[in-house]
Amino acid sequence: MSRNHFAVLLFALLGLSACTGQQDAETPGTFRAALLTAGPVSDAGWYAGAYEGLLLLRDSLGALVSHQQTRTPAEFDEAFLSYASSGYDLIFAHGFEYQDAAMRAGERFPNTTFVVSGGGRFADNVVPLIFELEEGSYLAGMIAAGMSRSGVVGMVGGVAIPPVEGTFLAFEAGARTVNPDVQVLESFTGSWDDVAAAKEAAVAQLGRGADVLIHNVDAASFGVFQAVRETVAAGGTAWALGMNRDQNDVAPDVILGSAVIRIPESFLETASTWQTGTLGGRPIYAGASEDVIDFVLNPQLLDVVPAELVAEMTAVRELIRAGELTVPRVPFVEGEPGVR
Amino acid sequence: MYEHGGRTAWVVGAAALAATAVVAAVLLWVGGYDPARAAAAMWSGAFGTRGAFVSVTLVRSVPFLLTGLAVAVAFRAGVWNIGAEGQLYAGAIAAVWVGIEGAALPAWVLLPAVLIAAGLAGALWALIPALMKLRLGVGEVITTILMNFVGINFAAYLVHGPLQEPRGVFPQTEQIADAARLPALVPGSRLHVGFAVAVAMAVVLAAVLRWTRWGFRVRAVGASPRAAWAAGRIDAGAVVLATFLASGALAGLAGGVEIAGLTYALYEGLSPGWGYTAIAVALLAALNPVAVVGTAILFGALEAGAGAMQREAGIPAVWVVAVEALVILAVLATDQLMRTRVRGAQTPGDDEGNVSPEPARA
Amino acid sequence: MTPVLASLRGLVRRFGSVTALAGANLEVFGGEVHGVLGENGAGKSTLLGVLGGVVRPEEGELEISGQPVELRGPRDAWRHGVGLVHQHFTLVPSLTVLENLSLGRDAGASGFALPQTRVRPAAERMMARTGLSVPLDELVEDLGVGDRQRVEILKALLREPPILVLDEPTAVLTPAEVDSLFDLLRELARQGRAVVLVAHKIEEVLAVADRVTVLRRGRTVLTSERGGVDPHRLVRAMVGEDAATQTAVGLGAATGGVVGEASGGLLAGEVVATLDGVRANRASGAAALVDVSLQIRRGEVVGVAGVEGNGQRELALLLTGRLSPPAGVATVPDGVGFIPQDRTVEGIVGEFDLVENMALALHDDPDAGRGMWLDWPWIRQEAEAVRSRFGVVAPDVGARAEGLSGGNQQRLVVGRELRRARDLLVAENPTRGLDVAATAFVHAEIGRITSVEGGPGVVLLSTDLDEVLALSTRLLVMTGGRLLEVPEGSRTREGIGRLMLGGLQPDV
Amino acid sequence: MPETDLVLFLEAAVRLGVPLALAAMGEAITERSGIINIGLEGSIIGGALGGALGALATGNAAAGVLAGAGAGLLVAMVFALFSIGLRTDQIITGTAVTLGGLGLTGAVYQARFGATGTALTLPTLAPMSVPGLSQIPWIGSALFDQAPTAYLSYALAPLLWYYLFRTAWGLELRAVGEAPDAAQAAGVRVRWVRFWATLFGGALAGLAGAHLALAHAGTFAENMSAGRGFIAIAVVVLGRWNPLWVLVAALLFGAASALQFLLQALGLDLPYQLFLALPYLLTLAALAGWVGRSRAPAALALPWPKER
Repeated sequence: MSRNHFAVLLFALLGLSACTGQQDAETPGTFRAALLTAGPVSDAGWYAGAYEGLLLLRDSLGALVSHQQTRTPAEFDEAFLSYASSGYDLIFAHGFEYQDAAMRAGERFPNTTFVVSGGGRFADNVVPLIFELEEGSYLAGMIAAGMSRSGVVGMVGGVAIPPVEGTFLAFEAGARTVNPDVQVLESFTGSWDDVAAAKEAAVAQLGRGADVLIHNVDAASFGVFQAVRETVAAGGTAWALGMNRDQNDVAPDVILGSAVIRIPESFLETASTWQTGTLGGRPIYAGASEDVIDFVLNPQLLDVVPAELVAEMTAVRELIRAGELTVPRVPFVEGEPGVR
Repeated sequence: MYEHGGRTAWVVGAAALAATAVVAAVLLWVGGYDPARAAAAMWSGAFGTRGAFVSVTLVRSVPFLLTGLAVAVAFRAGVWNIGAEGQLYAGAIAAVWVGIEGAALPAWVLLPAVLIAAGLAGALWALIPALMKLRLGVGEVITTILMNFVGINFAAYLVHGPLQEPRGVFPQTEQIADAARLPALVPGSRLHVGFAVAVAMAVVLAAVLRWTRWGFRVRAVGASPRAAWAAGRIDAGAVVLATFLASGALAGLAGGVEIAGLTYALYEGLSPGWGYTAIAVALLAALNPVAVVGTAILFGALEAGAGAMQREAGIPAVWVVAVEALVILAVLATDQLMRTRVRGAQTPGDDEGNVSPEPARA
Repeated sequence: MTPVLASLRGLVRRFGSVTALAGANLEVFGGEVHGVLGENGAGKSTLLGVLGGVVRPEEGELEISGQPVELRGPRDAWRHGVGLVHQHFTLVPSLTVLENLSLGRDAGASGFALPQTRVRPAAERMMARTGLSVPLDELVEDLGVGDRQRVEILKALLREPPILVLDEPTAVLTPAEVDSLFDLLRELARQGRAVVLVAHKIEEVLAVADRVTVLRRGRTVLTSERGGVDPHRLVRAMVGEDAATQTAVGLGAATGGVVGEASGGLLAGEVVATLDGVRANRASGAAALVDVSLQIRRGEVVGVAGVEGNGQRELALLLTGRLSPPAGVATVPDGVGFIPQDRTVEGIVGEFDLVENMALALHDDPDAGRGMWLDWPWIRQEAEAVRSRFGVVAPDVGARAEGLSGGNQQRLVVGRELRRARDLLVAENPTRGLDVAATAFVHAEIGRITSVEGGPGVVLLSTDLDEVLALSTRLLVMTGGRLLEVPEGSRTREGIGRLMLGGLQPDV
Repeated sequence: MPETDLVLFLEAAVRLGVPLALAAMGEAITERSGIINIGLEGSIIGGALGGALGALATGNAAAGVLAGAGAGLLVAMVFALFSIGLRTDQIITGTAVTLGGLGLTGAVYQARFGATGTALTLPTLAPMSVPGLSQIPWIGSALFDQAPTAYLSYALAPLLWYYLFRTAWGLELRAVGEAPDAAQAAGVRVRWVRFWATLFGGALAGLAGAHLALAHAGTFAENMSAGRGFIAIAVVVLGRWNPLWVLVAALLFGAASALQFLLQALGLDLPYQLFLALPYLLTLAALAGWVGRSRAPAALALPWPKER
């Protein structure tokens, strides 16, 4: 019986490969870059930014690029191995979860460089790329507290991973600079794509009096905006804030502004550094000073935000850019203060 | 048990597969991708090189194999354990806990302890639906599915809470001790001893089912609970309980082997649903443990090929998933058509043309 | 002459290597009851299946009311006016009797109507008219075999089909019910309908049929007016001229006579099983056995007669140790053989081969292996022994049991259980559905084991009065969950029948 | 709990329960015919995408809902053709259909809106307030100030109950699921009944998906069905294959989900993963408590006819 199933399998694969074509001939000297994501790149958010970065490497640096979406931790090693052993030079692993596997792969493939977004460990060829989105969400917190009439603001997250917890921590800190008594609600839905759950989490917070909501639920963020929109439609007052990318045009009627990561530009910068041979041995911090992180106000709603609040926020942004203000974040990179 | 064979069966099978290949190719072509490159990538990723086969296909087959065995043994006894996924998580949790806490122990103690703990935890996870079935009469199909969700969320809770790595930042556990890791089976490859363990389990299970009194009782209860009770004086409850626990242990072992052989730490989303795919693995193998080895490798190859389709042919994950679904449907249809043709020619019924009823499944 | 309502000519149908029909013919007139006789495997049920749309013939023609038709399913058959009462039950166990009676009736035409409200009065009228009484609101799964058979017959009668086909309807009915069913069939015939009746018992067929058709090996070998045949001619037609003399012994049982003398004169041996003040309940909680006491000794055949569902089942389960009594004491031996009444469900595992079915009885036998391991070669020998000694017709012991004919399945079960019955054999309707030769064989085996020194005691629970009368050394009647001893003077069909009527309602 | 919190909680419970109710009532009908459609998730996500595309194309949310039902039906048809037509194993077929549904919707979405996706704004079905009833204290707004799809689910429960238990068609359906051979012998077209029951279940699952996209979220995202197909299958059991109880069970499930959001918003610092497990634990407890010995249709998941 098993023999026959094997035969079925062989049949299937032979059938598929009957009209096999050849792979692209390798152009010698071409630089190869790969991207690993743990979620779909069609999320119009965190992973989409990385994919755009990969395409930017292709278009700007002429890199040969490839992408794989992994589904389980067991695939991490396999993907690294496959890419590294087929000659990829630079592998972007877009998520902290890749770090252990990247360290193992780094040891095995010294000629390949591994960049782990949000990673916490590093080696000569393993580089954590730390997006300091906290700086953007700190500014978002200021706007939130300034715009809140109720003194209650809310945060809706997908899964409580360090990048999310960090942005929420900074959001709360930013809010307190404007209103020390502000009350901050926090909910997690356990999912990055369950829009309905994100909406219900937002509705529950709105019901508790929150009137400005920020999210970090990636593809499900629309649920938060929808909840705010419905509140407004029902005669209430509420605002939302975008995260990860400039979401101001997603719901231009309710989004005051967005905390933005310019992932593509950051990838390009990292790749350029790699080409100069100076990448490695230390983490890369990509924040406001590197112009990777920003907070972008929604031009369509500029008139509803008090000018003083905008001015205050802009001033703090300049301080952060200048490195004169350190935004609180969850430290997680080896060697950082507070990390064992 | 059924038999394949005959020329018609092959013609039917080839036709079904050809049709699927055409459908898949057209789909990819409509989507703007090169079907030939996709097929080539799929082949090379699964079988193209020794490295691909050993380090990817076989490695991927291990969780399918162990969970497939778990499902096969349960289904053989008429226990519809859809809960391999949750039991796998339970095993992974136990394995990682023992693997970290037992760091002081030598490998020859720690490694078996890790695997045994995983098996026990899986069995324990299965005990709840087993008792609900036997004591309260609640069908196991639904309780095991529910236990899956509980297990997945419980693992998520643990990696955010009690078992989180010492820095308390990343939602994952600490890595298990070196002594708790499964060594490589083929030097220089990623294939770990877990594969050998899994194959050994398949052989043991096949032998138990065929040659032991307990295995016979399992088969009898699964084939006809009424006859097992009336003619065999078999205590179906005891058989169901033991089989349920054995099934849970195998699924738990799958989680333990995944931790000790590959990931070395527990993460959220450790399994992409192996426990569900395992049902397909087991049923395609007609619940025969030795055949499960083959179907598990088939699914391993499918997954390996799917990864390569993304990497080498630039086909997005969503397309790859759709093609995977098509391949499963094709294999299913082929398998079914072969059985039908062959059986159709031999169907005896009784001499009155009547066919005896089959025991209910759910 | 009355019109030909159905005509089947030259039918051929094979199931794998088995040829069920090899050119069978049947012609049925309006206004007649037509009996169909044949050995097990002669093709009776297949022939009826063709008429009922269940079986599609490979060759041959089928005409109904003079029109050639092709029946693609039971639905087509109903549409052409053929109502088939199956031999195996085609009821939905989890539905009520009324729902089963309503099923498929007027299907589609009035889908959103409340069918039950219209069917109930019709069902009640039909019950009154036929004397077949069933509880309309109980679930079929809670009914005994007899009630289920009544539901099957009612289901077909309710649709008042021009052609009514009944496949062995009488096996589980009481004598009185058989009589009233036959009265009804004759009345239906008088109305111009055609009734086709399959039975094993020649006397039954002769009692009701106007004409008789005999099948042998898939062929029609005889069709005759009732007046033109006698039982011996029919038997010869059924089994073939050569075999007729050999099975003459079986004829007695088949025609209701008594085979030889029951071995009642033998001294019964030691007590092997004792029930003392035993009670038992059904799954529903109703009392099934009320204060039953019984002793069984080696060498005796204790016959238990009674209408289905009066506690026989529970008695059998108690005696075989498959049920422990909630009250009272049951002492039963280890070496118990059990011939359950529904062999396809309880006696064998269809998808197992003969060896594995043998192992069903032997898997916990110390001889069948060492420690946890099973000794398959030894079990295979045992299976071979049963196959050859009991004449189980199968290609080899590796054949799946579901491929055997009913009679051969029963031989397998009987052979296996006789081997196991060192102390006690409990048999529930062991010959139900068996043909003449197989019945004779089972009867002979029961007689053989009880006449051997140190042989087991036998408890024979049967609804077939002739069988109990013929075989028992001690005769009991089970009614309303109680066991009644049959006095010596009442050992007749009528006497037992009176005792059986003593308590038809076991649920108190 | 203050009154507003309770009202908000009940509203959320109904909103979260309605898609489950729609999908589970359809699956209850499918399962009553003896077919277990694990591919329900595929129908839901198909309905969500179909609904989104339909609404975008017509600019009309109601037309989108119809398109969603149609898409769910199409996905179920694939399942039916394989499992009923070819008699393939229902569990594997359903698994493959779920995979294929999730994959193909993603592929179509990316083909239509670009590889990196877009935050899609869809025309939505506005809640309709039922005059009078929505003024009932506590439960009024929760039950009677909802999207039209919610009222559809309230209406379907008694209708389907009547169909199942009071009509000849329903009797046939149940007979087919319990004993297909017996049903066939009584003249019922078993495969026909099963085919339509499966398509009906798919259409309702598609409605559930369309509800998610058009009445709840106002957008489409890949995988937005988020396992609701599997939960719906659990709801069917919890509701004992009876549409009325299925509706109640779905609302209870919705309540259990709503509870976690309420408790989080109340600021209770409990691990949210445990809240996520709450609906499943409650269902387990309910099964242990009262569903107990209720039985699945006897022929569920068995290919028919057994031999061919």
